[in-house]
Amino acid sequence: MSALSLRGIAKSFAGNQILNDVSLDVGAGEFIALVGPSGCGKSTLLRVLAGLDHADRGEVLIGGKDMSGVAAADRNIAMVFQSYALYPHLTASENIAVPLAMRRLSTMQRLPFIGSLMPGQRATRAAIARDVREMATSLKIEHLLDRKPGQMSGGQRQRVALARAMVRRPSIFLMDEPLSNLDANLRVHARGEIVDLHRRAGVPTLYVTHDQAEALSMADRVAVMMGGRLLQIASPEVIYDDPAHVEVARFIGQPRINQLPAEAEDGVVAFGDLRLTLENPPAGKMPVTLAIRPEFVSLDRNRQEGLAARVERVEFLGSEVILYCRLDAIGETVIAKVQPPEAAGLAAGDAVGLRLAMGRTMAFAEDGSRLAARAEAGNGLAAGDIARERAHG
Amino acid sequence: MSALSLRGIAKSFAGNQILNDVSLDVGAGEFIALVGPSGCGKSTLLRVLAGLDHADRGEVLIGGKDMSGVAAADRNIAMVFQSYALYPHLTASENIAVPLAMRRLSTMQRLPFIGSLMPGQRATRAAIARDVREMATSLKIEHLLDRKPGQMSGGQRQRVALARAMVRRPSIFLMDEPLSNLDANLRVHARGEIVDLHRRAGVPTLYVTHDQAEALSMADRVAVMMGGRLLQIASPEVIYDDPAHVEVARFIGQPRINQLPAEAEDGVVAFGDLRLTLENPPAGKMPVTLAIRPEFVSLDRNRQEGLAARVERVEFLGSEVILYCRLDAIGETVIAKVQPPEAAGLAAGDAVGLRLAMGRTMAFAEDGSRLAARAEAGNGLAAGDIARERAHG
Amino acid sequence: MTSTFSLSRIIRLTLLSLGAIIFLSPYVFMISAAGKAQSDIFTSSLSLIPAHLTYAENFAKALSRVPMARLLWNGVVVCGLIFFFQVLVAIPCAYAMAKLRFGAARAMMVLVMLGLLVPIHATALPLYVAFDRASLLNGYAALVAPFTISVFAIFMFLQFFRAMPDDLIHAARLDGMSELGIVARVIVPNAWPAVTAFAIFSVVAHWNDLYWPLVVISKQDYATPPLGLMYFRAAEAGDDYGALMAATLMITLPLVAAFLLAQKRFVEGITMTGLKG
Amino acid sequence: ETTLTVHYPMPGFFKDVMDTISKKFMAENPDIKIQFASPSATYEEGIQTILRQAGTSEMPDITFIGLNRLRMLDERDVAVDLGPLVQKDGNMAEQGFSDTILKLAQVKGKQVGLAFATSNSIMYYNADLVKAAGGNPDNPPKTWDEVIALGGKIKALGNGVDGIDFRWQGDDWMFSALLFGAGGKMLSDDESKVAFNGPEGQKAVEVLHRLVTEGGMPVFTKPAGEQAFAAGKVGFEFQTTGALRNTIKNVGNKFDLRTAKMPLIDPVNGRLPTGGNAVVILTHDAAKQDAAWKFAKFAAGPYGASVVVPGTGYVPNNELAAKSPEYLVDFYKQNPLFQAGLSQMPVMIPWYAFPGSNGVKVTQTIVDNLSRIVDQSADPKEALDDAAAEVEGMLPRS
Amino acid sequence: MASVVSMAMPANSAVAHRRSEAHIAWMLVLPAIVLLFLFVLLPVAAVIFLGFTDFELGYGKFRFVGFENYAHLITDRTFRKSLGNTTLYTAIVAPVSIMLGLGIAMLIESETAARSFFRTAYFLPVASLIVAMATVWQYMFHPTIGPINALLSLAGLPSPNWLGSSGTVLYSLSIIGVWQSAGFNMVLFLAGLTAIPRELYAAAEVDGARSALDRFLLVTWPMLGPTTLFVITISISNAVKVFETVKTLTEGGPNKASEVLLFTIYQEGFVYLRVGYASAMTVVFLLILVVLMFLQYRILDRRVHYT
Ligand SMILES: Nc1ncnc2c1ncn2[C@@H]1O[C@H](COP(=O)(O)OP(=O)(O)OP(=O)(O)O)[C@@H](O)[C@H]1O
Ligand SMILES: Nc1ncnc2c1ncn2[C@@H]1O[C@H](COP(=O)(O)OP(=O)(O)OP(=O)(O)O)[C@@H](O)[C@H]1O
Ligand SMILES: [Mg+2]
Ligand SMILES: [Mg+2]
Repeated sequence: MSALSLRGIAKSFAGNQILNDVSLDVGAGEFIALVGPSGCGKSTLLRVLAGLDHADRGEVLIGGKDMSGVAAADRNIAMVFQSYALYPHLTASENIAVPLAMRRLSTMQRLPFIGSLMPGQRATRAAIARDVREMATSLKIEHLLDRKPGQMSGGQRQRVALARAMVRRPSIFLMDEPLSNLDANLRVHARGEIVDLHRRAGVPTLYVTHDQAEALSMADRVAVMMGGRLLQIASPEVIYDDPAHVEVARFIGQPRINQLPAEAEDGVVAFGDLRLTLENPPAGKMPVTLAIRPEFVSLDRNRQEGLAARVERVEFLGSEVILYCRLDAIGETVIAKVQPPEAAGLAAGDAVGLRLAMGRTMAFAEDGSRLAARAEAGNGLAAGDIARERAHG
Repeated sequence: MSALSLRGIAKSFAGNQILNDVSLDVGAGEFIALVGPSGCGKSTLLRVLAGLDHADRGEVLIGGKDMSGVAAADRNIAMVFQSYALYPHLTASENIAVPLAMRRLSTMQRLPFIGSLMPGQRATRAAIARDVREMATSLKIEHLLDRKPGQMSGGQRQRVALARAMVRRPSIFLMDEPLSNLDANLRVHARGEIVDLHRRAGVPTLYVTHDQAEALSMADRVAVMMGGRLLQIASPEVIYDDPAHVEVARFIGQPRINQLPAEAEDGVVAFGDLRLTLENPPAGKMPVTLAIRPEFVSLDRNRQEGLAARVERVEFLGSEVILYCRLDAIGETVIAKVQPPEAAGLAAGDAVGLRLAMGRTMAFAEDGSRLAARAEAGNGLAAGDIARERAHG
Repeated sequence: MTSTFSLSRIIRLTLLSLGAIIFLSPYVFMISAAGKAQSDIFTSSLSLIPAHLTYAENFAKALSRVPMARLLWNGVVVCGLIFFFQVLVAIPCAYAMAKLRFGAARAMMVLVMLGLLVPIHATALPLYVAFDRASLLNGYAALVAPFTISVFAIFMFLQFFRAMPDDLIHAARLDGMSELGIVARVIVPNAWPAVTAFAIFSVVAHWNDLYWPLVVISKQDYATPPLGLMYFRAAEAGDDYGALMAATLMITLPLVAAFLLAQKRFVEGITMTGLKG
Repeated sequence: ETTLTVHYPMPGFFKDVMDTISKKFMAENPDIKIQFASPSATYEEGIQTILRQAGTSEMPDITFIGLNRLRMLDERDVAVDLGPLVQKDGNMAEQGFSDTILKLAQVKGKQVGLAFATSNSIMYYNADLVKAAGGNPDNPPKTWDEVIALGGKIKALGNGVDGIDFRWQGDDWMFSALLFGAGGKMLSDDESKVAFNGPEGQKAVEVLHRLVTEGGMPVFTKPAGEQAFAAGKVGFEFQTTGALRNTIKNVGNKFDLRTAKMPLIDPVNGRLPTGGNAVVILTHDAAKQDAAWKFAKFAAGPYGASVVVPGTGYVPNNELAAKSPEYLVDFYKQNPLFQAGLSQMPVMIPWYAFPGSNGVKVTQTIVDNLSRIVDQSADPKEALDDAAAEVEGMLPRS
Repeated sequence: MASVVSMAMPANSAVAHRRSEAHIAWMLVLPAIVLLFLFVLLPVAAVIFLGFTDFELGYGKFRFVGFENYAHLITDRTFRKSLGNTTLYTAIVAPVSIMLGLGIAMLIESETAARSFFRTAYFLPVASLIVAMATVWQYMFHPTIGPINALLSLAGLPSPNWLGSSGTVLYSLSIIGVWQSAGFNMVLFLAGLTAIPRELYAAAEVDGARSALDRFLLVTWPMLGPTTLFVITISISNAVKVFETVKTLTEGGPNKASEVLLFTIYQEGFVYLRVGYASAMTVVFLLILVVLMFLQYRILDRRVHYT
């Protein structure tokens, strides 16, 4: 039985279909990253799941139980809001303590004055304070505990919001871009904390992010959403290496995957000196899109081999260099990701040769669906596959 | 004359020193990325610069003119707020049009009812609408122009905020994490738009980001801020390859730079089979920190060469794999960034050998400052420098 | 911006001060009259400073003619009870109308608007008869009960709650708060300026209400402060102005003190900086 | 022991009086206890309160009702008919309640109450201004012509001084004073026709008109007139003797305050309406009624009068009070200002109350039309005819 | 486990969800509804009922007269006059006190010094017992010894007979009305102003909103929308309900120049004691107000932005 099931969720705002028949099963202890372009409906989906918004159609099941009619407060869900949604009138520590107080203290004990007279509340409060401090320490905000949201920086607020969600053990974690305002180190650190917590507590988690590194590195499975539909749900490796849809391929991977228009004739695609044979090919001509990730494009600076191209822009990223090259033949831009030394001295306007790793080239049909294809041994292969080879060497 | 100068800016909130003697010169047409850990004072600095907050001490000069006493509205600055700060009652297009209307329409023309009777306002309004639409198109929000902020997703709001700043030609652009809520593709796209605009208009820009790729790829110079101080301001290459301070080295680069405690004796640092000679060394012993970026750590899977270590965690990032390895000898964790094939089949617990590229190993003194050092030819060098060699090969 | 005197600040201060003088001028005469002997009040020449200081006499008269302590105490009890119930009833109602979706919301709105328009003068008679039947006249119950529902409060809170971001409420729901808990812990603290403003209005209105107490109270024991003022009025022959003003001062001062305490709340206005948008 | 709940209006005026009387009464009648209900600010509010409380447990046992509202009370059958009690008592006249005095609180022959505090309208004047204008303060004007002439002179003194203030606002009492003073009547004897627009009425409004046009009377609101007079800015003021004590206090020694009889348009047949109130018994409980009757007689009796008169300015409503040395003789000797009202007692007749459910509204109609005369937006005849026509329509159609 | 299988599901879950929300909402509004019913609706129903009778205070009995009272109303000169006066009074007091309240609130907000003094000064009229203050105003407005006219004549201006003349009395009452309610509105606006995020002002400044007017039009005014709507509604309803000042100062005079609706109703019901007729008047009064308010609400509520 899956810990969380979504069945055919649909929702529209003022006539715009925002969620379109979304179904998803999350296993116990599974960590799912939900990615998709801005405005595709990720936050909306989380809100429906949490019971904060009503779907027009469809069902939400948690632990197998239908949640319709169950109030948000009773679903035992913890959520980090994209907008933080901190209580402006409470300090950081009070903000973080709220979900604990709500669960561990009785209604009487929570009352302002009478509460402090109730038996047991001191001990509980002390325990809560301990947990809050611990959580704050692990997210490095212990020095902010007495500040109100208005006195914190963006990243600090975000961490408080994260702490508020993580401090308790819900039946499901929903996190909506919880780290978007953090710098890289903090983000890696917080990511570690989230993964740790997930390991320890095994709470199923739905994690919205626009950071692919996050999605790919943290998740058991990645769900790619577009225009209100789930396009593919699979392990990070499959999503990256074996996307089922051209949109998925395009969306995942930084820099973006290269797409080249080509044509299949009787199941064979020829592009430059590349050759791909489609399985179950239709007869006759058929337009296809070839796609290859920038790291599988390699450079021949002497332009002896590969596709002739001209460098358009060089982007230095520290550990690597991104080259934007325009193919002389068809005018398409191809991106190559190379090691800094390989690109040393290259400037816009330089002529280069590009080699595509044949085994890494995918073919997609016009409707975006993936076409199973086999790389054929041929001229291009040996030359194009250098990147793979080098890597193995 | 620099377009923007900050001289000794200091500011504290309730006794906490947030900005500490910040001085910075931005040249005409320069693009400066401001990076630093969450809460280090970046947003505060922008606010002071924009005239929205008052520094306790120090001067802001724009175009050589002292700005003290000049109201924010008169500084002709465009700013993207970290919290978006969209006008909730205005549609996206109205939000974007505000700065244009404020400048192109006279006070009379802007008045609610009377304004529409004023001569010339129709033509101006049409021109504004055109500019707004153009801007919206370039940020891919043209379909949202009639929505109010409350009806938009986080990333959509952020783009509207960005459009509002970019739609006019100010004397300075201030952008506070303008892309943090965008997915990778959009972000790259928006980044391109910003860079384009910057090229065309040549407006000096101060760009706060926590995304190093952004900082390194977009900026002419990167300013690294920590604890309210500017630690280093230099070109991206220098910041990455030649950091002046261990904090800078630690902050920049993903995954984080490896730091190893070592000791210099009479100017010579020995670590494993590495050997660094410090220039101008003090006599006697002195603790130093060695630092090397993960991409310059390479792997020997047979554990024949390099430092003996054990894999702790394997992180798959699509185009590369991050390995967290614990050194057998001193228990420190060293991170290596390798190509996926190199790491194929590796799992936590496996024993490996790590080789550090000698020429890429930096030394820092105890107070964090950089120590000039020379890699010495020796045993370690040839073995350790394999990464560089391979790259050049 | 800075604390120096810029031109706009001078204009601002001048405007405010002028306005304040105009608004306060009746009080100047009131305070002056409270210290005047009866024969000094109406004279052909304007003199603010009493020729013979008779504050002591006037205040003594005000205190001796009516049981001032009793009146003030009744005022406190009645206003306190009224405010307590009003808030208790109005806030959850306004919250539901502003933030929850339910069929009757529109109908409620109609009711509220209607309630806003009905003056107590119009319904006093039926209410009086009902209270008489229930033998509730002459008691705190009669003074308090009709005002336990304040449509003004509902309407006012409604406007403020609507401006409260939904995400805040969502967060509270997920944190496990019941709807009442949300009202008490999230809505009210963040609508503090509105609650304070309402508190001021409610207390002021009922402290000064003369009409309804006059209808339901015929025993001194439950008289509220304004009822006390009647003892200085004699329509036929002209009022005893000095004592009237002294008594007015005495029953107004507690309100001013309360306002001075409450208005600090306005200074510490809460802004929605916990959110992004 | 019997406890009586007593309600009274205008506490600013009557509280001390009531306290004194009830104390003395309780001392004399230890078996009766007097307690006071919350008083009402005005006569109107008083009668509202009573009518609202009529029949409920809140209803007081005794109240004090404005003389012109007795009819209203009677029509609603709220008050206890005192006739039988008067009968039983037998010797009312000996106790100072002459027939004339009893009549003041009768409605169509029925004894609704006992007049408690009665007043008539007198002339107050500022001797200093009169002197300044060339008049003789010791020989005040006796006819309206003289008043108007002197008023005009005072007005001519300038410096913001006005000649006359005639209290025409609020109700028809002062108009009655002019009308009755001219020997007129409000309605025909069978109460079916308006009579106030006859020649007497026309004379009355003519006087009012001349007060404004010749006598230097501005358009004052009621309190404004009193205040201006107290401030020494008005020469003559015409209003109830009931305001005398307060006027004395308000004037202090700013100027030389005097009082005199109010001129009558027809010195022979002229009469003056009686203002003030009457004590009315409401309780129907027999035991209480006895006690209440005792209290009513006590309050309206010579002792009551001797308390009311000095404290207010009302004229005694009991013949014993003014004549008996035990009570007020000395007081009048020492306080000549109070004598004007006393000297008019012979011409006092009941204040006329209009019949029917529009009774009170009629008085408002008259006042509204008077105001047109005072602010000169209509000429006197026209206003009077309008008033008459309107009132005609409000009379009950029998 | 992965299933992207789409299934068409019945829409009942959404319905159930909505129902539970409505259930909670009902619980929250229930006390208010009960009390509204008891203390507003029932009495109003009683008033409507009385409007069809000839009930007079003090008479035990009454009889039904159908629409007679209403027929009479149509020809009632006083009622028409007071309708006109009330309209004029409201047309002056509501807008002036709203604008004054807003102006004062904003001036105080942008001022740093003596805030609490100013707030108190402007609020004081709200806190004072109007019956007592009316006597002070009566003196202030006194045509001959009043300080206002003294000042005017010092300045060489004519001295109006404020409360005494039928031409000025309504304006004089309006001045008192404004004086009384500006502070009330100010407090509401102050509360509204605190709820505006400061960030928006920052954005406005950066966007070039140079003058205070620009910032006002761009941020303050729209963000105050809900408050303003509230203040407008309250101001109108309070102005229409003016009573105390008229009762204590002018009694509707001179010659009905200050006759206002509530005073007329009071006069009919409690002074003339004709409760039936007064009730009919009340019903008409309420009907007019209800129609007016809903028109206003319909028009304004659309333009107001929430959140
Ligand atoms: N109003 C305030 N009162 C007190 N402290 C404040 C206030 N505003 C900001 N701070 C503190 O000042 C420091 C700097 O804040 P700032 O917003 O400039 O950080 P930042 O560098 O922009 O961080 P981030 O990347 O998280 O946005 C933070 O530690 C914050 O907590
Ligand atoms: N209240 C609303 N009314 C109308 N449209 C809305 C409303 N709320 C959201 N939308 C639209 O629904 C779509 C989905 O919004 P959602 O917030 O779920 O996007 P998202 O995937 O979270 O995007 P992001 O990554 O930018 O946060 C967007 O196109 C948005 O404009
Ligand atoms: Mg979102
Ligand atoms: Mg920031």
